[in-house]
Amino acid sequence: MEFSPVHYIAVPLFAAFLIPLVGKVSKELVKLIPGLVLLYLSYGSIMLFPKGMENPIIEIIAGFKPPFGIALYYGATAAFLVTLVTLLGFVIWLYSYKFIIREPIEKYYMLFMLLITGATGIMLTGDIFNLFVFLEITAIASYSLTAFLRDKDSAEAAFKYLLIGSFSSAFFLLTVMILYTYTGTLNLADLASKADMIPANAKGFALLLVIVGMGIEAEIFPLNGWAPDAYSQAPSPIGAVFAGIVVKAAVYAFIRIIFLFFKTPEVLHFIVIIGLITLIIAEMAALRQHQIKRMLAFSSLGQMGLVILALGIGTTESTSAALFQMFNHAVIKAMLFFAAGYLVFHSGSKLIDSVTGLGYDKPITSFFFSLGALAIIGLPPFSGFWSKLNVLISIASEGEILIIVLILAASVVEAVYYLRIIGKLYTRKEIDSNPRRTPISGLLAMGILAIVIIVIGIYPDVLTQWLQPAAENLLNSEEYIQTGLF
Amino acid sequence: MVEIMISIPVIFVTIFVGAILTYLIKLIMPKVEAYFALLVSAATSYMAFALPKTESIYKFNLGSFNLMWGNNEYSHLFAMLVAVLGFFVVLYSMDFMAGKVNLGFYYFNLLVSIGSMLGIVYSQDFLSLFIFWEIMTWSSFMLVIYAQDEKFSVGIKYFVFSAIGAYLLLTALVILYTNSGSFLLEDNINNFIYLSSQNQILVIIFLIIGFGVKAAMMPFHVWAPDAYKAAPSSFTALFSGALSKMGIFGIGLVLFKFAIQNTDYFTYFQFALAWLGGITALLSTFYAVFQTDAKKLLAYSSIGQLGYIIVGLAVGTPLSIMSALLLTILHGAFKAMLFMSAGAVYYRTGLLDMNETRGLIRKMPLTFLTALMGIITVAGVPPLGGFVSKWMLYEALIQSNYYFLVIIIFVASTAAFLYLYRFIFSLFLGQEEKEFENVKEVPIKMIIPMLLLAGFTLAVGVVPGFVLEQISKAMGYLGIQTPNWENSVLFSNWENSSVNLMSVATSIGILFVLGAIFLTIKNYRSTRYVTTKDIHTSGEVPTENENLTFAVNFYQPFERSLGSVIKPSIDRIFNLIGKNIESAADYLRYIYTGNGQTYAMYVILFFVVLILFADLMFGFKF
Amino acid sequence: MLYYIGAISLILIGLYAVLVKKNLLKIVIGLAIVDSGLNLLFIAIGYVKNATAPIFSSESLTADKMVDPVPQSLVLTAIVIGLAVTAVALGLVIRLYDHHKTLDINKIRQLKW
Amino acid sequence: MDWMAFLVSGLVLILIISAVFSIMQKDLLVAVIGTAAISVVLSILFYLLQAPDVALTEAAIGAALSTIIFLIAIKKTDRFEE
Amino acid sequence: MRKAVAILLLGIFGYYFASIFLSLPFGEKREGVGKHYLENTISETGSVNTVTSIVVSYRGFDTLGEVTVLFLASTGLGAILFDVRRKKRNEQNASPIVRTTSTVFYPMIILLGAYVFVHGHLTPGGGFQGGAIIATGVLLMFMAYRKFEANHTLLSVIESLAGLTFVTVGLTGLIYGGSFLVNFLPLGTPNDLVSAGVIPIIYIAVGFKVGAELTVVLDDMLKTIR
Repeated sequence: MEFSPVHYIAVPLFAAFLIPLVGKVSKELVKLIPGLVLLYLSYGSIMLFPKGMENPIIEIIAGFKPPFGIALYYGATAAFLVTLVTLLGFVIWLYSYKFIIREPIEKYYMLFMLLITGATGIMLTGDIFNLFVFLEITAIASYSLTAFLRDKDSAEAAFKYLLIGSFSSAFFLLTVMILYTYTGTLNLADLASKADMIPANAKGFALLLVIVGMGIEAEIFPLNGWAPDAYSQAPSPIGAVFAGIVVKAAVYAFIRIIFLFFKTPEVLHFIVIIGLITLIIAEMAALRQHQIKRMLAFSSLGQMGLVILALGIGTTESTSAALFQMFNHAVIKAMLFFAAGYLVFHSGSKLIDSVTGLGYDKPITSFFFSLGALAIIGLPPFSGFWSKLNVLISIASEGEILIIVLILAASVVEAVYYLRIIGKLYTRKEIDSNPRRTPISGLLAMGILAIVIIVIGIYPDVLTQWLQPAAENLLNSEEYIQTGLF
Repeated sequence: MVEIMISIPVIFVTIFVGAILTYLIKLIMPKVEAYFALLVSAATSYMAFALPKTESIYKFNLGSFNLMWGNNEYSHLFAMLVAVLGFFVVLYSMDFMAGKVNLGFYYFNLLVSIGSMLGIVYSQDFLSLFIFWEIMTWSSFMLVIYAQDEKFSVGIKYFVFSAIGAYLLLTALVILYTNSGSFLLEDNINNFIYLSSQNQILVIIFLIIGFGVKAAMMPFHVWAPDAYKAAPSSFTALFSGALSKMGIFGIGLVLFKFAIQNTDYFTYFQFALAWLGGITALLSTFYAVFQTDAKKLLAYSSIGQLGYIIVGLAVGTPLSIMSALLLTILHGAFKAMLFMSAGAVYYRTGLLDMNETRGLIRKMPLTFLTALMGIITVAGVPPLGGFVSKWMLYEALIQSNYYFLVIIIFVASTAAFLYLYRFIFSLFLGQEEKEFENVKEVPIKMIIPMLLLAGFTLAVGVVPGFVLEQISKAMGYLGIQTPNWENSVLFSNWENSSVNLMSVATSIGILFVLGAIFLTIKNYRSTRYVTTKDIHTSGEVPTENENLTFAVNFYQPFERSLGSVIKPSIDRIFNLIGKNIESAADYLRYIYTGNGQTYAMYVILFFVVLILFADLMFGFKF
Repeated sequence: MLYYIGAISLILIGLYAVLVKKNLLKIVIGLAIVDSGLNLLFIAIGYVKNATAPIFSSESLTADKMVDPVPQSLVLTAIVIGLAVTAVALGLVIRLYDHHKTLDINKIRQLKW
Repeated sequence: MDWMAFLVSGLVLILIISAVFSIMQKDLLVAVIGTAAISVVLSILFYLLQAPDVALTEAAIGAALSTIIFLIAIKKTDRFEE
Repeated sequence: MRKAVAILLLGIFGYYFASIFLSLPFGEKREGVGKHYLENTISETGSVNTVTSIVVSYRGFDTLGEVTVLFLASTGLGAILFDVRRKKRNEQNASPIVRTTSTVFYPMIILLGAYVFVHGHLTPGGGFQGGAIIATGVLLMFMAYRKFEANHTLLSVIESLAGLTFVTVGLTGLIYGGSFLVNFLPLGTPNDLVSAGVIPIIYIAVGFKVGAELTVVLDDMLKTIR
């Protein structure tokens, strides 16, 4: 059986259904299965990736040609993101291996796996209602995982997430309704080719519904109230999944829909502005956080604002820069969540102040955190620098100097709160040496990410060669329609 | 064979890989890492010296950008400074840092910062310059926070200013890139005129501020005193001596490669920058006078000297530039000496507060000698190098009709005596104290760099030619015609006469020596050695170890008269801005009320606003 | 037309409950009502006058006299998803009550700012 | 107006009334009964709209199961809204 | 205050919302993929119930997702309520009337549910409806007998096996039919019980799965404290 895109969804689902059965036999096996699945998918990704980069692969489900059946669209952008997701998913699994020690472990791994499946499905699917279903899978898995820990705050965060997430799904369902009503189809490519059939006011309304509905998942400014709570209360590996995988999928779906149906200068301007506002407000809010993971959450919102901004510029350069930024954010923020997870675990408190002096007691974890912090601010020679530079150049070539200045002002704020933590980490303070150690699997996960950050930081061409086709694929709606419909 | 070996990539590999290895060696074999670091820095310094100045160009592509590294005369001048100081600082650190914790971290960052400074000067394109610039920033930041305990704002302040500077730099670079489509210096220089006039000005201002932050130019100097104080003294020597010079390097480049092309505004830039430099020099001198901490005092002094350099560059006549570059090199040497001697005192006594230290002259004579030569250089007294550069600067200023600036500079450099005297007095002179009885001279590995640097300043004073030669070549790269000079003779344009610096120096020097002899003879008679019981203290008999020479409130009258003018300082303004931003952030945070229902309301509110906007502005027709 | 009015009213009433009611269960009820409204709206859109259900239970029925089956199948999915979300929401409500001993959403805001 | 339209308008009226009732009612138990009524009415409406599949689903899931889990939730928490 | 703002916002929202949908002609035939489904359902899938053929065949992938959503709900609820539950119910049994009625109706309801999902491709109804009906039946027993315990192991095995069946059918289709979830069995005669290829298999699996999952959901919630 040759590897095809549907494996991304079928195999993890199979494994997820299998886990309860296996759980009756051995708990250790339960822990291993997700790793094996993700390893298989990573292997498959690497096999499939070059093909997807060249030509989009359309996989038909159930043997009915689109627009009648559902098809998966594995284009260059999806290839890029899905590969990122599976590889990152594997690293996150590695980290979870020793981190999640709380029962019900098998439920954790089922939910984790379904969460990744849902996110992958969002990226792959070529059908708008199927997209809705995958959004729901992702959302419900997220709610459950947010409330996974014992404390009351996690339940609160999950409820807020659910409340706002329900708005998102309701709005998105309404969008599907409007689009279906006027075009009579659900396939994205077919829809895009028939977009002119929709009357202007219905189309405008649908656009607003998409902006709000998907904007909730993509965490744009006034809609992201749930995000800091969910990120900070979920277990650390899940925080990494949210920042690295779920929001990427949401932003991809958001931008794909916007580019397919509503790509007009006004809309793009609006996206730039909303991205900028998100960036600035999130960074400002992060400045005064007292909890380390909550701060990371706000920083994540800011980074996604930057991504959305760059996507809104709408040129090939800016789009590839945005994809680069997505990649970096996924890797770096995952690393920060990993390191923060153990910092919180070692210090026994979520507060930033409590990490004081941990740099000497837990040097390796602190080192990884510092590395991540320097990378996410965009300091060379780490990977974050290149994406930020590319974003800035792409904005400058549009002549928007003011936006650059604002982005960089936000970056200064970002630098302040990250370096405040580094400063605290390496401040001398008498603390009792803590017998807890970061386990090997956690260090291995962080080490892999650190190597990625440094290698790409020193030699970005490893990655940049793939960005160009991915960006073109995202921008080129014509090609999407043609290939999507055969 | 050796010629092939020595190329810029090899230098970088040596130092950066060496830095990582040092860190690893520390983990495996403690105590060896210092020797290894010394070896790495020695190799690097040697290669930097031996690097051919023109042919060694290395081109490559990275992330779809063309980059280029290369050496030229201008780079070479700064590379020398970095290489020499870097080596000395590592040597000095071996004993100074011995026994401290986390030495792997220290040497790693030290070597990385040396490497990145070399990277900055060897960069022939803005991108790698910026990359090395940022590496330098974070590695030095790591060293600033290395020694701090429970005091956080120091490092943050340094980094915030660096970040502001760096991001202004980045903005400028990005604008330049979109204009020329390349990051190469050469392309950007050639294409600069195609930039719109408004953007030209923007770019120049951004670049100058960006570089100026590192050079502690007013009003962006406020990070410097704290950061210099917080860093270990060994690193402060490099920090003040070489790292801040990177800003000068950049400003020189910007002024004479870019700004000069904008003929309409160049004079304004010059004028503004010259005044900025002058004010920097004057104010920081006053601040320095009020410091009680030796390192802070030196930090302000450093800012002041950088002010002179900026003035020199800004005035832009060949003579002034030459003086500026000479001062750059000299300042690197003497400020490193001074910080090292302050560090030496700290090494032995654990004190840097000038109210507490005194009378170390007999205990630490060589350190005293270094410090003395350092302050003589700062003050610009012959026969040491400071005199030469000051002389040139005055002459250049007068020639360019900056009379008022001359007065300011003169006042500043006179006032410099005040704090320098205080520095040397409170550390080394005065009554010996019991608590310092066991203080010894510092180990040889710390003395050697100090004395070598002192020797260098002397050499510059006597035969400035060997430095001026390299400087004039560097000026050639900047496209500036060099003034006439011979080994120790400077041909002045001033009424076409030539000034033999040697003779001037000798005459002033003789004057000083005579004066000193006179004073000694005069005081010899009136000097009498007294016991402690001999002093009239209102009838009380002082105990033996009571201190009778006071360095507390050294310049109180002065402070009283000027303090009120200077106290509402720039520092406070920045603090105010920072506070306001933080409190704004605090208010902004309240958007996230924590009530899920409110968030739901935001969603609907946002939707309604959008819908109204869409209807009223566009009528749903996008 | 009446169906549309009914559906839109349900959606608005549900949203009102979500936005204004303090009780967590009321909010969940509101969400359920919104879902119901959406489902009704979608089915109503798919309706064709004088057509039959899309089941070929006898030979006399023809394809051109049937209502659109697509909204029905989508709504089928949506109802099930709605149930799943409601179940998770109620689970969370039970847990919140267990922790806070209250259902007032204004009192459950530990995470803020 | 034929009887069909009359029936539909009556049902829609019931729908709206029970929705308003269920969100206004302080006793959550009664409110849930209100939502069950909504589901039942919806189910009838679906049937009238020629969607027997959906009607069956709504009846089984909306009217029965969903109501039951609401009831369980109420039993586990507070019955009355403060 | 909040009320006024909410009413204002919802008023504006409702105005635009209504203006979009009320302008939509009601009961009008629209072009679209629905027509294709109606015309080809029997020839392509063998199911006379077009809704079923769409749900299971044309858009079978959605249904897989839907099943996953329910699976997630039961799993998620288990995770969310993991600490809250733990207490055995120790209340009294219901009245004898309820008990007797429940005992009588329980097998009938289960049977009804099974009928509904087995005939999913012929009549209205299918796996979801049938599963829900089964869960309702089990609930009846929960209410009647306080000691009635759902066998969790059995339920989760059913859940898993049913899910695995669904995915395995899909993967078999991928191997033999060239695409995931393809209908690789003969379609048979329309309106026969054994017809429509894999649709009954999938719907039976879905029925079992949904029944088991909803029972787990109910059980999880019932077992919590109080």
